[in-house]
Amino acid sequence: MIKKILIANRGEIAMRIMRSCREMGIKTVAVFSEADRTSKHVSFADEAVCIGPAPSKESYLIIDNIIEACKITGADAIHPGYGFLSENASLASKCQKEKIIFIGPKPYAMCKMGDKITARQTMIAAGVPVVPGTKENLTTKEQAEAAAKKIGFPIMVKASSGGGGKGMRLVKNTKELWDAVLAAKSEALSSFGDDAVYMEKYIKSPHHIEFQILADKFGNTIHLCERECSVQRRHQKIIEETPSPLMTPELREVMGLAAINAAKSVKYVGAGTVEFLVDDNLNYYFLEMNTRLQVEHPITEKVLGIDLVKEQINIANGKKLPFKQSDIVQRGHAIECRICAEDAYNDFMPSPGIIKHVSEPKGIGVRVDSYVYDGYEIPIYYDPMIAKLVVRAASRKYAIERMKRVLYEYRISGIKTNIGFLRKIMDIPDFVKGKYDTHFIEKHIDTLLKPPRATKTLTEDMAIIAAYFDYIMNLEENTPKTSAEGRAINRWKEFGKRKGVLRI
Amino acid sequence: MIKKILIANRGEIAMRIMRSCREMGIKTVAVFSEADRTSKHVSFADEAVCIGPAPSKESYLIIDNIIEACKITGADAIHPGYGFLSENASLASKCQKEKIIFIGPKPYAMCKMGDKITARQTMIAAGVPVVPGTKENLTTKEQAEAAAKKIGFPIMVKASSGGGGKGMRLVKNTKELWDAVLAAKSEALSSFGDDAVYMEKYIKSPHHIEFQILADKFGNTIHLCERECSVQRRHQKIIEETPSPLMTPELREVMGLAAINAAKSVKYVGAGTVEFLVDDNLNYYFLEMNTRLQVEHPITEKVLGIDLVKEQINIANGKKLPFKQSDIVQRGHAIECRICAEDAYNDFMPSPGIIKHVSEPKGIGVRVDSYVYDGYEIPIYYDPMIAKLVVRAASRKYAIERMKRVLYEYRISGIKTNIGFLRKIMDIPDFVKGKYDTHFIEKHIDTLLKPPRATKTLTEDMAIIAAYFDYIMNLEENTPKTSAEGRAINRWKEFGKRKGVLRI
Amino acid sequence: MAIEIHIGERVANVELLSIDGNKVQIQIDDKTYDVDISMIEHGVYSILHQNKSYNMELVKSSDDSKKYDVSTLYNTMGIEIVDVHRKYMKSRQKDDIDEGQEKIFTPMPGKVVKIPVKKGDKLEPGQTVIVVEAMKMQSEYKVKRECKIKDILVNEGDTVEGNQTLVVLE
Amino acid sequence: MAIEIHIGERVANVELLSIDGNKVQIQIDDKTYDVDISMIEHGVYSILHQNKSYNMELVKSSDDSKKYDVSTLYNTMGIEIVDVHRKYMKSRQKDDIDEGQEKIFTPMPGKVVKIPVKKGDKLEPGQTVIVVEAMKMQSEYKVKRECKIKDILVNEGDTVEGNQTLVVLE
Repeated sequence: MIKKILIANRGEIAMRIMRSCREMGIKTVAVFSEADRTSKHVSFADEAVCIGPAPSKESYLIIDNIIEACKITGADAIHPGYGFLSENASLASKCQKEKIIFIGPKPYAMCKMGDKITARQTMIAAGVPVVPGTKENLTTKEQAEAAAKKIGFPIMVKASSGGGGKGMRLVKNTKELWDAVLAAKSEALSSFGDDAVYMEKYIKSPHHIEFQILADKFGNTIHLCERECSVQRRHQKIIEETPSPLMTPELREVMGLAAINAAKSVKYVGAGTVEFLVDDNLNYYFLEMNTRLQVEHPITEKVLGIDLVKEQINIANGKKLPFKQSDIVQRGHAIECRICAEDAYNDFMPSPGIIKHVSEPKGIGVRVDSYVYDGYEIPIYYDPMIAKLVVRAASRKYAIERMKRVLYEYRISGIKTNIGFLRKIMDIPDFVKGKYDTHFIEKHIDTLLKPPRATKTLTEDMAIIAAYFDYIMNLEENTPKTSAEGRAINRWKEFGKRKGVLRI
Repeated sequence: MIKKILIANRGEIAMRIMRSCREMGIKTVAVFSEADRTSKHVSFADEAVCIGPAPSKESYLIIDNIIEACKITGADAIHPGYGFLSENASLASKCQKEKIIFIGPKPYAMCKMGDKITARQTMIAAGVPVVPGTKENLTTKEQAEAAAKKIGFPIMVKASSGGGGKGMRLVKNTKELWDAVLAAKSEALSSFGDDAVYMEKYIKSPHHIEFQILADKFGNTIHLCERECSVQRRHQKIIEETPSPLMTPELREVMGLAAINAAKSVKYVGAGTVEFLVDDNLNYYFLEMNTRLQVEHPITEKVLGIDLVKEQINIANGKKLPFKQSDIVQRGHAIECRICAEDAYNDFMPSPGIIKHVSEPKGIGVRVDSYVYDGYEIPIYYDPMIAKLVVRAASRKYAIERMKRVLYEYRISGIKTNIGFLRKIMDIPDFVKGKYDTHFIEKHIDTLLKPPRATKTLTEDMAIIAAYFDYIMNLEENTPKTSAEGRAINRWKEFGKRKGVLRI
Repeated sequence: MAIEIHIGERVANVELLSIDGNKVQIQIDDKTYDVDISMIEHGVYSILHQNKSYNMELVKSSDDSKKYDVSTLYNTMGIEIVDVHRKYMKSRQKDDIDEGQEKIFTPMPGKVVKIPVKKGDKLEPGQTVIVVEAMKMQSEYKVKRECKIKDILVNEGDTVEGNQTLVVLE
Repeated sequence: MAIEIHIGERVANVELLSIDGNKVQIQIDDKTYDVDISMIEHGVYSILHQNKSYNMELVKSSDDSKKYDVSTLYNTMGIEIVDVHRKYMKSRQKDDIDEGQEKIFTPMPGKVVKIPVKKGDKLEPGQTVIVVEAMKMQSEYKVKRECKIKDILVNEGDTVEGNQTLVVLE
């Protein structure tokens, strides 16, 4: 049985994993770069090891340093979270060699799913629908043109090792084809060190829908229903929900079965996610499988009442899945918003800096997974996502109302965030009706980036009054009273007292 | 349709009600006493009206001031929360007269349930089991002795208007009886202005189990399952859970039906709670009905995925219940702990004062309903409960593990709280096994009040190091850098810089 | 004490008329307000005006104690206090509006990943001067007009603060 | 700078040996510690010692800047810094231990609801002197020995602070 887990990650996901470990009575080890000494996951853990300088390439991505940290602390397992080394088969292999439990699938499954051409071939063999296209690396002009003709334009050229939109080209006719292939190859080579590209039919107005998978070591594989992830900006998800507004019980059953088959075809063990593209006619196509926990896993936890990290650890401990497929029934509706330190009005430029004050939403139906606190300085080296805001309510309508409420309740000052941008999405009729695909943000960007409506004079005047008083209070404060914690508590009250009025 | 609700309450319950109002697009009006100007419910509301001086009797309990505040702000409904005027039939009547919607039952139901003898009579007529005893006020010695003989000793003498243990006497034999009746009468008269007392059989090792009721204006009445509230200190609940460890599906069905009958017998409309005593042989007896929202309502919300305040408002708006009895199925297990500003080691003496720093638990499966913040001064005039900590997990075992985790994650400094006391309860084997009744705290008080184990020298040394550095840092800080918000951000970092070392 | 407060394009004259505990009478231009003002959390003020509840979160500019960002639930406003001292300074100040573009700076902290120009280079409009990376995202800074690199104040690999001048043009 | 730090009954001698950024070498009595110390949130220190992570939340006493309550996850310790100045003061201080009981005070703030005695009254052990209410709970304060009321410093209805002297005995 696992007694101590090293979390090879940082930020909110490190915190999230540690919370479940603590509930299970498992000790936790944090690793941190030199930029992360004051990061919350370091003080939250039972133990903490510094694994290198600030840049990820010199710390969080160095396998040897992670293994070394395990040895120093005697950790018997590694949880990789998402990002960083989470889909790195070498880490999984190294763990096998060092007799450390890697909480995730076997290297075999990671390799099969890590390369897109291999994954496509595997899925076709397993009878899982893929986007019509080629199974092999495109090497000659003739081969490419023949394939394109068979598929029909428009088509997408994609890098086999690709991700994040790199090495990808949309091609509308034969004339553009070979140049696009060459351009994609060159980009793929420089980005991933591999120039293999393949071709897929271009799906118009696609929905990005994924299925959560759980599989134990005894061959029991179930799906935990879908997540709708079509609200994307630059191929990055920003809002996810479950159930998908597009889903029908029949489609859920067949897609769920396809996801299970996909997982079984690579002897998958643990928690994983099978991503699909779904078109408006409810045709679905395998896109890729993420062999790790997803950022958006909490919406599944919310509607099923399951702790996925606990299940991952139980599976790693060799336990059987505690539920059957028939036990899995969604209840209510959940939505997640990713809160990022960025300036929506300035091309979504990241906005690192010092958080002056955070006030997080509370009360019924809300879950906040975050790692920032008053006075925390967000480092420039890592992802701009600082929190995940998740709500659940009895219906989709109630869930949207709740998300609006908690977005208004969320206050972060000192840095710019996308909270205002997310609030606006909740008001877009297409979103409210659940009629959206991956082009949603693009389609509504003008409305979303419209400057906030002019402030009323009355509100302006109230702002002026607040600033005026802050200013004169500071003037009157010749000797700032700094308390034990460096805070001047209730200064305004003090101010009232000095004026000879004692507030009770 | 209700457009603006005045919340005739303060603290966490005012916040909780406002959150649901905001989600429904309903404007909120806070009322506050002079001691509550800086209380969170005032700044959270859309509007706020001061209704008098600090003592409740001069503000929160004055019906005319509440009604006046409605008129000033144009509020068309009042939500009374719990405590204060929530079970005051006069407020409900006044509302009727003033054409303000009172979110709660009709005065008729409140009167019927408000007086214990009347409630007993009503229940007996409705066929709901009550504790064997008398239906009338005890007036003569002969009457009392005859009744006691019939019931059998030990018996309890109780005030008809009673509550909170006042006007209550345990009697073991005939010799003590009449003196006890007279003493109870005198106490009842001075406490409640009514000397009516009655007699009940004394139930040994009783469990306090209550059923949540919802009833719409069309006569649809359902129960939302039970809450187990036997962990009590001085007749006050401190931990509640659902499902009850004692409950069986069969018992749930018959008790639920009894609760529905109790509600129907007084033409109940809205959310209410029927409290029962249950003995070890699973005999159950009607205790009383609370004609309002309960403090512990969130555990029901957690296992059913329902927002009770929204349902209350929908019912007040004349909507039909959106679910049938058969839709009501508990999922998982929920526990609530009441966080109080009190000193467990000093006879639970209240500990008002200034909160220096609060850090609330986050992440999976936790809900915090609170109203305090850094720098907030808890007034001395009101209830010491400052927060409700609620968890849900897939099983009772997981829920207890989660509650332990979040109790350790909860940090409040500056005042004393019962958090440490609650943590210890989570380790008591009787609680872990679910084998407890209302004598639980009493039975384990020695273990619970045992001083915390001695700190290890190593931990002491770490504490010394922290204090040492705080001390020398303050010495070195000749010109404290106070930022805009009166905080000296990252002082330690500054300290590091002054020493010539730049942390990246 | 009447002072001038700038909010956006607007210039407001503000005068405190009376104060009684948290109850304050204040004049803004030709309007008189009776409000109840209280500091709740640090930097967060609660104002009650005709029973309406306003929350204002103030963040003082880190390099200018008379400039604030004031946020309501819906909006953020830039506010500047112009007291006698500030007025005097402003009147003395030369017009320092950036005629054309005289320097390149980054609005956000980050790391300099590339400087594809060197001191003395002549540049065309739209040419990239420097590339700065923060949080996995690279931003290219370009010149808007024909110009010459007068000075480069940073090196590749340097970590830079927000609003730091990186390159000076002429 | 070696100083004395009191924790419970224990007196520890503390000396800072070296400091390099957050890395600190410090001697407590005869033990030498190499730790990495950082202030995280205000008043919350994170200490790493041999990879173990310790969190210490400090609350300074409101009336004595050299006294702290230091809390770990499990426990709270009272700590006092005894520097040269404090040592001198301590040596001068007369023994002010309350021989018997010389005054009645309340550990918590509250409202005086009843004073059933008056100045000059002679009291028996266990007799109630004053009743204070806070948060719906009343507490009675009684005398422990036979004594006389020397002075009553508050009236019924007064609001009192924590640790305020209410009644003086003789």
